[in-house]
Amino acid sequence: MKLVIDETRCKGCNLCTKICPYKIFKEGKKPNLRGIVVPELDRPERCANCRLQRLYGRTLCGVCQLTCPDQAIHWEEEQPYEPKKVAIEY
Amino acid sequence: MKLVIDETRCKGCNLCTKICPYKIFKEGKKPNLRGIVVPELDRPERCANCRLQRLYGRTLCGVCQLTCPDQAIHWEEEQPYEPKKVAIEY
Amino acid sequence: MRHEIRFSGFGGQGIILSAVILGRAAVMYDNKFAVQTQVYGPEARGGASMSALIIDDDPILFPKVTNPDIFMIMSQEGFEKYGANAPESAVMVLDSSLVHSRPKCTYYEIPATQEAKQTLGRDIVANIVMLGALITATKIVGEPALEKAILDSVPKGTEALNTKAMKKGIELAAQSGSKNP
Amino acid sequence: MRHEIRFSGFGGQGIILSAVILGRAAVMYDNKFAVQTQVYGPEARGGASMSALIIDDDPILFPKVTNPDIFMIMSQEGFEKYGANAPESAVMVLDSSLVHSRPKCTYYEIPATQEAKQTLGRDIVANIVMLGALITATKIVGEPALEKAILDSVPKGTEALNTKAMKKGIELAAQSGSKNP
Amino acid sequence: MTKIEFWQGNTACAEGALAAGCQFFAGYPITPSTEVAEHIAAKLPKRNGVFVQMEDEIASMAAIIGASWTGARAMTSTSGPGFSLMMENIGFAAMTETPCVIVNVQRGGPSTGQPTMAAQGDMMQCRFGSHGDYSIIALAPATVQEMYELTAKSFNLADQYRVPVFLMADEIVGHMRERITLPDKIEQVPRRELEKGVLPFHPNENLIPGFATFGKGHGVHVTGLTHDERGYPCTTNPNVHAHLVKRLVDKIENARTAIADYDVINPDAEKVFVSYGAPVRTVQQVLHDRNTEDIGFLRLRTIWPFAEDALKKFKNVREFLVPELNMGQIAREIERHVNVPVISLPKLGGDLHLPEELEAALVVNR
Amino acid sequence: MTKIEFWQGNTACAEGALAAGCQFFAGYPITPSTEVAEHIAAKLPKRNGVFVQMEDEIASMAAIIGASWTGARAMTSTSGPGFSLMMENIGFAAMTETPCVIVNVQRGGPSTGQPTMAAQGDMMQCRFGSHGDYSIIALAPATVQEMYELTAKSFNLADQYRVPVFLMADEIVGHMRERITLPDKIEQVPRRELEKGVLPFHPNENLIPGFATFGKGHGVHVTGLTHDERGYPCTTNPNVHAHLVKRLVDKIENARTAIADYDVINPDAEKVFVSYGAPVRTVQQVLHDRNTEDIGFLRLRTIWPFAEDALKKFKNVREFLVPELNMGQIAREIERHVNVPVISLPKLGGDLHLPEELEAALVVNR
Amino acid sequence: MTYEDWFRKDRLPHIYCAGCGNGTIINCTLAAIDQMNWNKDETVFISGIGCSSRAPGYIVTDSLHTTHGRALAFATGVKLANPKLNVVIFTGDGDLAAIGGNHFIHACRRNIDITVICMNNQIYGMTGGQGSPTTPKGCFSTTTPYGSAESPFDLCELAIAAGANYVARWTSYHVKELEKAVKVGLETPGFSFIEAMTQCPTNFGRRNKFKEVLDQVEALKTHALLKAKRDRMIEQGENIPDDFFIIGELIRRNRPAMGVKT
Amino acid sequence: MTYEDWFRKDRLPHIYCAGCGNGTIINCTLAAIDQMNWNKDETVFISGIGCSSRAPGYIVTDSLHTTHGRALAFATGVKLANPKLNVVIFTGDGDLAAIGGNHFIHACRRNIDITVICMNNQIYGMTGGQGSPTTPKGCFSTTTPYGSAESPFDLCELAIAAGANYVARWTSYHVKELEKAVKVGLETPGFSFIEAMTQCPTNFGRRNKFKEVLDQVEALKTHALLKAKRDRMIEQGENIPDDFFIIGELIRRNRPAMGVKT
Ligand SMILES: Cc1ncc(C[n+]2csc(CCOP(=O)(O)OP(=O)(O)O)c2C)c(N)n1
Ligand SMILES: Cc1ncc(C[n+]2csc(CCOP(=O)(O)OP(=O)(O)O)c2C)c(N)n1
Ligand code: SF4
Ligand code: SF4
Ligand code: SF4
Ligand code: SF4
Repeated sequence: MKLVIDETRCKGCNLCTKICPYKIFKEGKKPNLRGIVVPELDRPERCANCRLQRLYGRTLCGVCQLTCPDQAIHWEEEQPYEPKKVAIEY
Repeated sequence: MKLVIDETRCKGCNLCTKICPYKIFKEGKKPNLRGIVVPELDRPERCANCRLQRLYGRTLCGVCQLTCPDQAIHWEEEQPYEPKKVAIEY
Repeated sequence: MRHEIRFSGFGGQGIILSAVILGRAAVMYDNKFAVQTQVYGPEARGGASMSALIIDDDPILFPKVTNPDIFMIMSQEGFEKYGANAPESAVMVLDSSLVHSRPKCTYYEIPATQEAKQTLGRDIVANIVMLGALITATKIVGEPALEKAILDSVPKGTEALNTKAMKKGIELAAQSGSKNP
Repeated sequence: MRHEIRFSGFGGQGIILSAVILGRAAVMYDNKFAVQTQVYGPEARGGASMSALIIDDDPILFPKVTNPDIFMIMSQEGFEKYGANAPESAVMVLDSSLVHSRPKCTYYEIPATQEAKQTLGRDIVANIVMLGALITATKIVGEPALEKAILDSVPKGTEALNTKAMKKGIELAAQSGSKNP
Repeated sequence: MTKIEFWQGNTACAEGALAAGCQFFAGYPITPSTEVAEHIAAKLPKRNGVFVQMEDEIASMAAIIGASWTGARAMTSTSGPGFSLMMENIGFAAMTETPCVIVNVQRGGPSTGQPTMAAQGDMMQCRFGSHGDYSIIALAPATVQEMYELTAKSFNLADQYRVPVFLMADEIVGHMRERITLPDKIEQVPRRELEKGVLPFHPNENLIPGFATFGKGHGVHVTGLTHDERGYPCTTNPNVHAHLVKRLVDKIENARTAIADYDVINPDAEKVFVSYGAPVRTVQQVLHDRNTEDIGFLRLRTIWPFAEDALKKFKNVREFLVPELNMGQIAREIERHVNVPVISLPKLGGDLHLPEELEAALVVNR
Repeated sequence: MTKIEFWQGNTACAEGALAAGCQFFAGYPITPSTEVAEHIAAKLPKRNGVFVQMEDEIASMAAIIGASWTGARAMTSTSGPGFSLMMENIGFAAMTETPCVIVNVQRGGPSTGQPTMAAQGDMMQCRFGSHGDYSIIALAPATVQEMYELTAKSFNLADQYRVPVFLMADEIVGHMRERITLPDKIEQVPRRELEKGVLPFHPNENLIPGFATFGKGHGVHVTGLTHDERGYPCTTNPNVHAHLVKRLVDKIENARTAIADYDVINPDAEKVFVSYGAPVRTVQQVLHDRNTEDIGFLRLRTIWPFAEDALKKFKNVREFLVPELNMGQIAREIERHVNVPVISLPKLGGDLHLPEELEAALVVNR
Repeated sequence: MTYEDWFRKDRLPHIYCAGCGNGTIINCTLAAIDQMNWNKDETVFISGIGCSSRAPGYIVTDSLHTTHGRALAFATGVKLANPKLNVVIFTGDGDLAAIGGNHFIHACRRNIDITVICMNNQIYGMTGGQGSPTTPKGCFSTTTPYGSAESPFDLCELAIAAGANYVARWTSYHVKELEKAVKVGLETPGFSFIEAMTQCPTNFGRRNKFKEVLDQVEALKTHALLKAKRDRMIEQGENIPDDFFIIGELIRRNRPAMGVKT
Repeated sequence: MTYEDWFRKDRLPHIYCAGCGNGTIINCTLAAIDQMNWNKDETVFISGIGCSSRAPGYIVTDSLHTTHGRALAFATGVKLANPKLNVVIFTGDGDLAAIGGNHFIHACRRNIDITVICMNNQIYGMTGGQGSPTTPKGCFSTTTPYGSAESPFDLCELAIAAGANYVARWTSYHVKELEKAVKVGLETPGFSFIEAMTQCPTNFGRRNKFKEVLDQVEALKTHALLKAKRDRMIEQGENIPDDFFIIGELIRRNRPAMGVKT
């Protein structure tokens, strides 16, 4: 699973940067073509859902996705599938 | 003070017959010209207000007057004024 | 022939129902045409209630009663408001137990309320007594038609009482006969 | 002479305020006539915002801008939606820090947002920089009139900053001069 | 086998609705229309339909629109004050092309006015009472028989044209009881369901889109905002708006002739009455009493769209006389279409014009 | 000393109200009228007036009527959907002869339609939108200057005629900013207070009763029911009703000429534009650009009562051209009064007619 | 002076049916008002539409008989425009809680300084007996011919939740208590709501097995449960029958109010 | 299937401002609905007018975007005419509680089997920031330029007093809790009301000292007081600050309901 921000939807509100428990979203720096500063992902492999969705067969955490008011965050399948090896940070 | 029913207003609902604590109002028997059966007064001298209004300088009891939905009950001055001599019935 | 009938009395006497029953009798059982109208409104509360009925052999065009030729009057106030001006050519059936005045036209004195209370035990059927008298006095609908219409309209269980009331009215009208002023 | 001016950019840049200030300058301090209009509605959210201004020496009859001859453009989307079709005879002042395209008409490249942020420390005054440039490029209102209108319209305490921004715009326009496609 | 009844107009209205397959009624009591609701409240539950008394007339109008989108034939009934409250949602029904039937048993206005007396004072309101441009259909019954028939017809028109249809009765017709002959069966012309693959607001050649019933998988978005053929809001494009509103008006106005329901009597006359609702009865009486063919009569059952062609059937007309229980509302409309004098014969206060009054108007030389 | 400002139309409206002594404003936000309320919300409290945002438009209309009976000059502002909701209480104001001012900044309808785009689709509604027969006064501003002046004038008319007065603006005039010259002072023509001993609904020779302000000892009963001159309900007497309603209508319609406010330009022309509100500006442009006297122009500021006499000033007219931001609502009214063709030039969708479009209409030969 | 002086005597008798409780409630209200030493010229009665709403027409002061359900919105205009006026509203359950429900809760929320007397007869009287939002479940009316299936409002609960400063409920039987409650309502700054349960013999009683007026008054009396007693019953885990209603002062508080005379 | 499948993707991005919480609340609602195994063809979203009320337009099912304040009246028609349909309403504080207040309390009273999600941003967003009946005292808006002087409604209290079966309040910060509350609401027969406090950076935040979206979300979080905690505080006589609001499930009961699927 791979965390992605859909640049055609994101409006740069930065809510994701606040609510992700792993602090994966960082404020972006440069406006894109639509004039929007999309957040950047900081080591998205740490995301619980990326790592464990396959394992549990359901969406885990998902707070960023639920919170993103613009339906800009989701996960894509990765081929080939590789269980992530990053330890959870406390 | 004299208790009177204004026949031009009374609609014969008989509420007064129910609520007077002294049971002064009795259901009437004959329709008047407007086709209404106005209650009759049974020894109205027993009425607390008739007896005591002058003494206390304010309306006493007055439940029949307040209750009468048709503003048909009131007290008239009597000349000469005579304090009533009927004892309260328990 | 167009007949215009005016009904009046006080609330609770079934003045409107009387008109409806008579209209129903004409339409459903005598194959005539009829239009029934009445006075509505809070102002109609308390005071005299009024209903009107037109019966005709042909379809009725103008639906309002303007020159009634038949009156059924059940209270003094009703008489004063709706019956006092009855033309001489009219016929009036009045409840003599409640109406003190008398009209300038032919009239029938029917002590309907009194009879209803005393003979039939329920003053509520006074209007049915009046209807019986009315058809006797005017032949505006036939007795079988009226009877069926009454039975259609009254509460279950009161059929016998109402039929009796109607018959009583027929009888009273026949007995008393018409009066002229 | 009737001049029609179109302003465009994105929400938050003060596009509408720019038009209002310029109109105010013309009316209140240059004794001209002006009509300002704009695009409203939720559809205006997010996308390009637009405002229009007519300035004339005589009373303005038809109040809508149909053939703008002056453009002030502050975003690429604004350029595409509202500036790309500018006729060759027009004059456009564009924020070169945000608009990548260039029109077919005479234009002035003003790096307003960049200058506002870097030189003046507040990108919010980029539109005032642009206004300064605009009057330099077009002489549509006088500098004193514009300055007064700006001072009427900006929050207390920011007067100096805004005057500086206007002057900066005048300076930038004078420096860069007009370009032709 | 037909059946004779002696019914009140409001009863006939309710029965006409039931005969037409009305499955949903939402209303709020108001004199002189209340008997319609009361009758339906007693009957509809027994036929698996829904009667609901709403908190007000705004909600009643809303509820029948909601019900209509589930595919139900839906109706409300009211009178002046309630009708005024319905105006915003009537506009919504027009904009969203929601079939529904609104009965207005007219009483004396303005305001609370004369609750128990007859009037025809809402004839312009039913056409123009909501904001913006739109068109509707309005019928006016003159007999108890027509209370039944035109109510039933209203449902068919509503479904066919996807438009709110008004039965503009009056207290006289609503409250009087008279003889009525019930037909065996009322023909029901159902709505045309949207075909798969067609956009939900894409009209057919009659300018009417198929109906995307809720629950049938259309996934339709219905909005009172200006919308494109997908049903999506599109509120700043002038063309989309102009196109939509023009279609809403044209689908009704172009069908003027198909919708028109009227009688032309004595078309060669020079003096012609035009009338609808209760005053029809007086005109009929006058014509009957005269027993000649010198007076013409245009008896309207459809009021809106206005049957302007019908006026032209009176080739020799020198004046139109228009008795109405209002200050001359439909007379205004007639004035638009003709070049002869239009004599408004208003009557306010609840009484019907007397035959004598119309006779008198006929002898005036103008 | 006059003062120049560069104001938005809605601001000018609010300032016009304040200048006219408006002491009470109740409203509910709605695009494109909201700025009127917002401006008044900021200003009125500082002048000891009352601004209250009500729960809806029905309540807003109710509140200004209530306030008016305490003697206050009272106003509300709204747009289409809110206007539709006000209809019942507008009828109450008409029936009770309550002075009040209602601003409608018109947007595209029907229904929610185009909230941010201009229209003139409520012109018939403001005349006929409530049930029953009544009359009102409606003005239409074409400039920001007129937003100010006609708002102020509305208060005087409301007080003088005891009637709801409508300022029928449109989104273009409401939202644009333009130069405006403020007069030193706005003349206020106050209501005529009821004299002691006169019945509260007994009219003077102009058919207008004195106003029995609450709190001044008149002990007046005000009701939307049909009432006699004492103000007491009297709902089943046809004469009382007919008399009252006729007076309500006549007091306005008889004053048609006094109320009328219009300009007649080039009265000898054969082709004549009739226009009000924003489209006036296009007509002005066309006339200005042609710079000839061959085209006439009737520029209306008063819409209702309709200034039918003004049409007669064009002696040589062969056709009237009526550009409106609706499907031809006032064109309908003109058709009633003239025997020459009335060419409706409707424009829907929010854009103003372009000068070219009107030019094109002029060259068509009919 | 007595409360009888507040009646517009030329309009009596009023239009109410024989035995209708509305007249009783007007008496109690005027009796309370008469104790307030209010100037008649500075007192305004306002109402909507319904039998109950006809009350202001029988009172000598300025009065405003408005549109159905809107009395409180009109009253808001009157009171805010001239806080010197004492404003009292008569309304019915249909007027207040069906069509007028929104103005009711908003007037409570604003806590505007007026007093509202609701004559709750649990039916639409004026239009001939349709169900109202306070018609008890199972009761008959012309629009609930099979018994009302909807749950009724508790108007006092609603007023409290919406923010009214004073809320009390009595009946047309409890004339003295009602008079007193109205008086406290008049005295309390902010929104005061007094619900008076009352009989409509014509339209409620007749359809719901109350043959005589007296029967319905008796039922009001026997189904009324004093708040204090209710609280005691709850404490003791006793069961309160469904068809009982609570009477007494239900709240009295001091939230910020609008339109208070200064 | 995930809740994303419920979006009408051709209409995204939606018209909401950057940082507007409405999008979050739609996510939570659809996530709850996605767990209900509802057929899309049998689900209808209904709304009135406002930013919040635009939500149904972004969802693939049948949807009805009605007139301002009237969503619940329309919904009553839909649900009673066809109880098989699952009916969910999106509304705003202005839509529901200002103009729509009457339909709100009546839908609660009837306890009609629908679920209402109110996006309470304490302001009129769509029209540019006027005060609403939930604007807290003292807060600024374009129509309360000197700070709101009126007291706000507690919408949940109102819903409870009016008769709703299920009432809960959360915020746009509490996404998981909100999702769960909506789910319980959907499952509960009768009227379910879920109030979601949310940020309107454009019109509320900007005027009330919230410079950034994040500040307003933070404020929602810090002013939200769990019901259980509130109860504890009351028990211990602790003072609950005026500007706090209660979150959690506020009622869940089983009054008779209307329009329940059979
Ligand atoms: C807008 C509107 N709808 C309906 C009516 C009809 N109407 C008059 S009174 C009334 C009900 C009154 O009930 P309630 O308030 O309980 O008063 P009551 O007559 O029982 O005292 C209704 C529905 C109306 N006048 N106006
Ligand atoms: C009858 C009517 N009145 C007013 C409006 C204008 N209007 C549109 S949305 C809105 C307020 C919406 O506020 P809220 O429900 O809180 O939604 P938000 O936009 O804040 O999400 C108003 C007043 C309208 N559309 N219709
Ligand atoms: S929450 Fe969504 S819209 Fe906001 S910045 Fe993050 S990805 Fe973009
Ligand atoms: S209570 Fe009044 S109206 Fe009723 S019977 Fe007694 S006196 Fe008559
Ligand atoms: S109908 Fe009922 S409420 Fe109305 S006056 Fe008669 S008894 Fe009273
Ligand atoms: S105005 Fe407020 S509620 Fe509306 S979309 Fe913007 S942030 Fe959201």
